[in-house]
Amino acid sequence: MPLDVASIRADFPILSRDVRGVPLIYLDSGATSQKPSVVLDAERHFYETSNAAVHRGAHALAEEATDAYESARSVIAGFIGASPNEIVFTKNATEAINLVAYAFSNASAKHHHGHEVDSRFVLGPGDNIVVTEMEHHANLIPWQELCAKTGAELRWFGITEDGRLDLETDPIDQNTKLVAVVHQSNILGTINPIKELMRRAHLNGALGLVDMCQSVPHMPIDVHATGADFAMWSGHKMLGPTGIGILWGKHELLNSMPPFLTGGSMIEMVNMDHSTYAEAPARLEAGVPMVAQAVGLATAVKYLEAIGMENVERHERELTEHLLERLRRLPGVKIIGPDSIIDRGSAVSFTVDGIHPHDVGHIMDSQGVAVRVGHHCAWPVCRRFDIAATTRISPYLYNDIADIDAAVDSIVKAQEFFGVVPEVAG
Amino acid sequence: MPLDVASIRADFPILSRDVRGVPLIYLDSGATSQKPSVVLDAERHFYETSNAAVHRGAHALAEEATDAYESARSVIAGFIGASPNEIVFTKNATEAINLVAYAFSNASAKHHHGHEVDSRFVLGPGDNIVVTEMEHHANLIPWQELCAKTGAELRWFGITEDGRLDLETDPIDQNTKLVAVVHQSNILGTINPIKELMRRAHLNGALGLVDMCQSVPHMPIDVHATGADFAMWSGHKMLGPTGIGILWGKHELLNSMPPFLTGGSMIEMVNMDHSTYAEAPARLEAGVPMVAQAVGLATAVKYLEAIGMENVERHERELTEHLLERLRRLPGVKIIGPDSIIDRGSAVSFTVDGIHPHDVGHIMDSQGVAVRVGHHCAWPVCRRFDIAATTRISPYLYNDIADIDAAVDSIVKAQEFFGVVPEVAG
Amino acid sequence: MSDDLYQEIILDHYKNPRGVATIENPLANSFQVNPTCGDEVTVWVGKDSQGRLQIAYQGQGCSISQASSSVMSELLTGKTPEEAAKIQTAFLELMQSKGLLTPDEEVLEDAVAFAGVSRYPARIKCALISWMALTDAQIKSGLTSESISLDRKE
Amino acid sequence: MSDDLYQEIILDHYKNPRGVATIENPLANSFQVNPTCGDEVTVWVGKDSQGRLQIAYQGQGCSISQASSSVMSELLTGKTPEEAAKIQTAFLELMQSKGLLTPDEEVLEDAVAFAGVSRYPARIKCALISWMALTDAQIKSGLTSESISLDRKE
Ligand SMILES: Cc1ncc(COP(=O)(O)O)c(C=O)c1O
Ligand SMILES: Cc1ncc(COP(=O)(O)O)c(C=O)c1O
Repeated sequence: MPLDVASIRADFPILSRDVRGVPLIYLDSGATSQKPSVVLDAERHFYETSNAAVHRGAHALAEEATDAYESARSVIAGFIGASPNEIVFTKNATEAINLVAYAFSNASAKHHHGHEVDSRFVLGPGDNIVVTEMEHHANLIPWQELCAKTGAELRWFGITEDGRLDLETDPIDQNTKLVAVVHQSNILGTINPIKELMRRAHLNGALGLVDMCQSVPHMPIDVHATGADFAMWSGHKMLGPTGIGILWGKHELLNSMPPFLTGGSMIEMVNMDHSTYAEAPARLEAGVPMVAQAVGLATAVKYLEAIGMENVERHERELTEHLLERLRRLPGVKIIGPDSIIDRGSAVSFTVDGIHPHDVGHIMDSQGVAVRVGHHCAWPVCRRFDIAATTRISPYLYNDIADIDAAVDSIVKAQEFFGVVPEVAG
Repeated sequence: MPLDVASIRADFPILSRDVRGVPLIYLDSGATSQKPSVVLDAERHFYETSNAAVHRGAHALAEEATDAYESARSVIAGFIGASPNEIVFTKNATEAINLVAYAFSNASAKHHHGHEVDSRFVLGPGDNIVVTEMEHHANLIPWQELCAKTGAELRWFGITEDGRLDLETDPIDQNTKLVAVVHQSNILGTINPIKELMRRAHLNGALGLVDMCQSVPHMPIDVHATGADFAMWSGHKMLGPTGIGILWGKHELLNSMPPFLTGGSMIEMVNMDHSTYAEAPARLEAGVPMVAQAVGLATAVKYLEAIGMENVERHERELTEHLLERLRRLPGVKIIGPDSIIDRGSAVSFTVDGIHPHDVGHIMDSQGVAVRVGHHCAWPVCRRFDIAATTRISPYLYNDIADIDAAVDSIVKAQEFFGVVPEVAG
Repeated sequence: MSDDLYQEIILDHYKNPRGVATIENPLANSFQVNPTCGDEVTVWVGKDSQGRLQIAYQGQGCSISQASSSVMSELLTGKTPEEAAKIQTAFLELMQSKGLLTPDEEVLEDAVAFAGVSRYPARIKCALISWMALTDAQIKSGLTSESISLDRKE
Repeated sequence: MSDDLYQEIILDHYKNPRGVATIENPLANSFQVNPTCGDEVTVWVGKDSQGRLQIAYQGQGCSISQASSSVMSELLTGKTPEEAAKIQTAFLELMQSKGLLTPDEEVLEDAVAFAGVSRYPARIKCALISWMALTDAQIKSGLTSESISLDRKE
C-alpha cells in the first residue's frame, strides 16, 4: 500500500514549520527522526496519570507505572519477533553496544582476579574482535577500548570501491570471540549480508552482534532470523523519544553476562560485602529507568505497525531510487556508497566537486533543506574514500518525491552559488 | 516565605486524581517525584519545534537543538553553583555513579596492559574504597563490583543505633582511593557530615564522591562548598522527566578519567586502530543524548528556583517535624532513623509492631496514601536494624500537613484492621 | 477496606498458620527471597510411604506470603504429585488472572481466598513465593518435572 | 541566499587564498582538527628580525575555514605580538557574539566579513579553527602568554 504522506505529515507538527524564512524540508532522519503527536501524547498521559517508580512500590500508581513499562517492553519485543525477556532498555544504542563490550571487559577482569565467569566473555592476548571499516563510531570505539583493556586484537573487514564489504579478505578465525557489524551503514547506505557474517562468526565459535540503528526503523525485522546473538537500536531514530535505546539479546546470554550498571532494581540479595543479581532483563537495568520514554517508544512502534513496515520500506525505496537517479545524472556529484538500490537503504551520501560538504549543507539549509554534513560518526569511511566529509540525505516515511526534488535542486543552487557548475560534455 | 501549596498542587495534574476510589495522597517522592505541567510543556515544545540531533548537524534545527541542550546544561550547573563544563548528562544517578566506578576499573585494566593512565584511578590489591552501611544499592554495588575486578578492598562506616554514621571507627587510611557516601540517606533520612568526610578523604589522598539523590531536590546546594570531587543525582526525583541524571565532577578530574561509554560525539579523532577523545563533558557523553529530557529538567530547575530552595527546605522541615512528632506519639510505631529534625531530611521510615510493612503500605494505599514499602534499595540498613523492611513516607513541596495527618491516620487504621492497636499504659 | 485482598481465610491462616515446621526425611528444599522487600521462605518437600507429598515451610513475610505458605502446605500435604500439580497450576493461573478468573473451589479449596491478590501486581509475588519454593524443591527432588516459571524482579 | 554568511571577502579569500605555505624558522606549529567534519589545519608561527609575527598555514576545509586562515595570516603577519593579541581577542569576541556585535573595522579589517558566521553556531568552529591553531602555536613558541579558550565538541 502506498503511504499517504500528506496525512502522515499532519501527525508531525514540526514538519510544518519554517526555517530561515522558508518551509522546512527535513531530510536528516538518519541522525534522528521527528515524533508524531501520538508519541508525545502518550508520554504526557503517562506523566499525568500513572507516574511512579517502577518495580519498587506497592501502591496503585506504582502498579500502573510498572504495568505501563512492562507492556511497552512486550510491544517492542513483538515488533522484532522477540520475547520481552530478551529486551533491555538502555538510553541509546551506544549504551547498548557498550553494555555488551563491558560484559567482555568485566568478565575478563573478574576472571583475572579468580572469580567464576562465563568463558565466552573472557578475552586476552591472542583473542580477537572483528568489526568492519564501515562501523559507526559507536560500534568501533567500544571494541578499541575493550582491546586496550584486555590485550585482544581488533580486526576488520575492508570496504570495496563501490561501498560494499570486502568479504574476500575475511579476518575471522578460531580466535575470534565476537563479530560486531552494522546492518545498514549510516553513511554509505549499504545493507550488509548479516546472516552470512553471523554464520561465519558461529562457525568459528564467536558471538555475533548486529548494529540495527539504521535497519529496525526502516524495514521489517525478525531478529531471530538474522542469526545474531545481540542487536540494538535507538528509539529516537524510529519516531520515539530521545533517551531510550534497545538491546536485544538471547535470554541465555543476557543471563550469562556479568552485570553492566549495578545498583537498585537489578539485585537478588544484597549484603555489604557481596550481592547476587536478578535474571535478565532486570539484571541489566539498574536504577529508575526511562519509563515515560519506554511508553513513548511503544507508541511509536504501534504507529509504525499500523502503517506497516513493508509499506515504510517500499516507500523509502521509491524515494531512494528517485534520489539515486537524480544524483547520478547530476554532473559534479559523486555518490559515496552503492549507487543503485540493490542492498542499500535510504541514507545517501555524496560529494560535490569544488564545494566542501559544510558549504553544500549550508546552502541547502538556507533553502530549508535539513541534511547532515560531516563524517557522520564513521570517520574511517571518509578516510577510506579519501574525503574529509560527505553531505547526506536521509528520508523517512514523512518525506515525498517533492522533498527529494527540492533537495537535489538545492544542490544545483550550491553549485551555481560557488560557480562550480561542471560543463557537460556534449 | 511559606509555600502556597494549593497553587503548587494546581501545577501537578496527577495530584488531583483518585486511586482505589479515593483521592490520591502522594507521599512517595523519595522514590520519584511528580512533574509540573511546565516541564511536560517544555519537553513537548522542544519536540514540536526544534527536535534534531545535537552537536552533529549544521542545519537550523540542529543548531536550535544544540542550543537548547547546552542552555539546559548551564541552567542545571547554575543550580548547584557549578560550571557547565562540570556537568555530564547521564540517564540516572545510578549511571553517574557507575561512570565514576568504571573510570577506576578502566584505568586499572589499561594500566595493567601498559597504557598510560592517571594514577589516581588505578586500583589494585592493597588499595581500598570506603562507603557507608547506609548507602543506596546504587552507591554500594558498583564498588563491590569494582573491588571484584581490581582486587581492592571495600570498607565502610557503620551505623549507630539512632541511625547516624559511626564516625568513631573510621576505615579511611592512606590506601583509600575513594570515599563514596550518601548525602541524605533515602531510608533513614539521615543527613551525613559530608564536609568532614570529604576532608578525611582528602587528608588521606583519596578522592571523594557524594550521592546527592536525596539532597539536591530538597535543599540549596553549593556543590563546590561540599568539598566533594564528584556528586550526582537524578532528574526524576526533582520534578524532572525520567531518563536523565546528572554527574557533577571537577573539570580537571572529568578530563583525566578514561572514557566510560564510547562512540559518537565524544571523539576528537578516529582511526580504525586508535581514537582520541574530546574534552569533558563531551568526552563522557557518547551517542545521541537525552535532549528533550535535559530541556525538561532545566525547566524543573527553573520552577524550583522560582519557588526558592530555602523555601522548599523550610516547608519540608515543617512537614517532617509534624510527621516525626505524630509518629513518636503513636504506640506500636518505631521510627527507623533519627527521630528528631536535627540533621535529617524528609524521608521517614518506620515499622509497626505486628504488621508487616507490605500490609501497612497496602492498607495505606487502600486509603489513597501512596508510600513505599520494602528495603528501599538499602538492604544492609534493614539487616543492620534486624528488620525485613520498612514503610517510608517521603513528602515534597506539593504536600501539606493534611497529607501527613491522613497518612498517620491511615497507619492507625492498619493497626485497627490487623487488631494490633497497642494498649497504652495509663 | 481492602476486602478483596484480605479475606477472612487469609487473615485466619496468617494469625494461625497451619502445617509443620519439619518433616522427617526431606528430599529437597528451596530458599526463595522477594528482592523487593527481603521476605524469605524455605520450603522442604518429602513423601510418605504411599508417595504422597509432605511439605514443611519456614519464613518471614507479610500476611499474604505467610497465609499462602500455610494454605499451600495444608492443601498439598497428602496429595499425590499428580493431584498437587493440578492444584499448583490452577493457583498459578489464578495469580496471573488479573482478577478476571473465577477460581474453582473444588480444586483450590481455601486457596480461592487469594483470588483478589491477582488484582494487586505488587502482591502476587507475596502469594507465590512459597509456591515457587515448592516447585523448585520438587524439581530438585525429582518429585515432579513440572516447572512453574515466574518473572522475578525487584 | 546566505548573504550574511558568504560575504564577497570570504569567497574571495576562499578562491584566492593569501599567505605563504612555509616560513623560514618557525618557532612552533599547531595541528587542529574539527571533530565534526574532519577539517584540519596546521599553523606555523615565527618572528622576523624585529620580533614581528610570521604566519604560515596549510589545511583542508570548507570555504569559511579556508578563508579564515587566509584572512588571519594576511592580517596578523607583520604585527607585533601585542597588536596581534588585540586582533585575536576581537575576532574571538566577534565569533561569540551571536550576531549581536558590530565589529570594529579599524581593528579587524577583512575579518569583519566573518560577523555573519557568529549567527551560525555550527560554523563558528570553521571560522575559528586556524585562530585556535595560531593561539596554540603562540603559546608553544612563547610568543604570547595569552590563551584563547574554546569549547571543542564534536
Ligand atoms: C540515595 C539514593 N541514591 C541513588 C539512587 C538511585 O537513583 P536512580 O534510581 O534514579 O538512578 C536513589 C534513588 O533511587 C537514592 O535515593
Ligand atoms: C549505524 C549507527 N550505529 C549507532 C548509532 C548510535 O546511535 P545513538 O547515538 O542513538 O546511540 C547510530 C546513530 O547515530 C547509527 O546510525
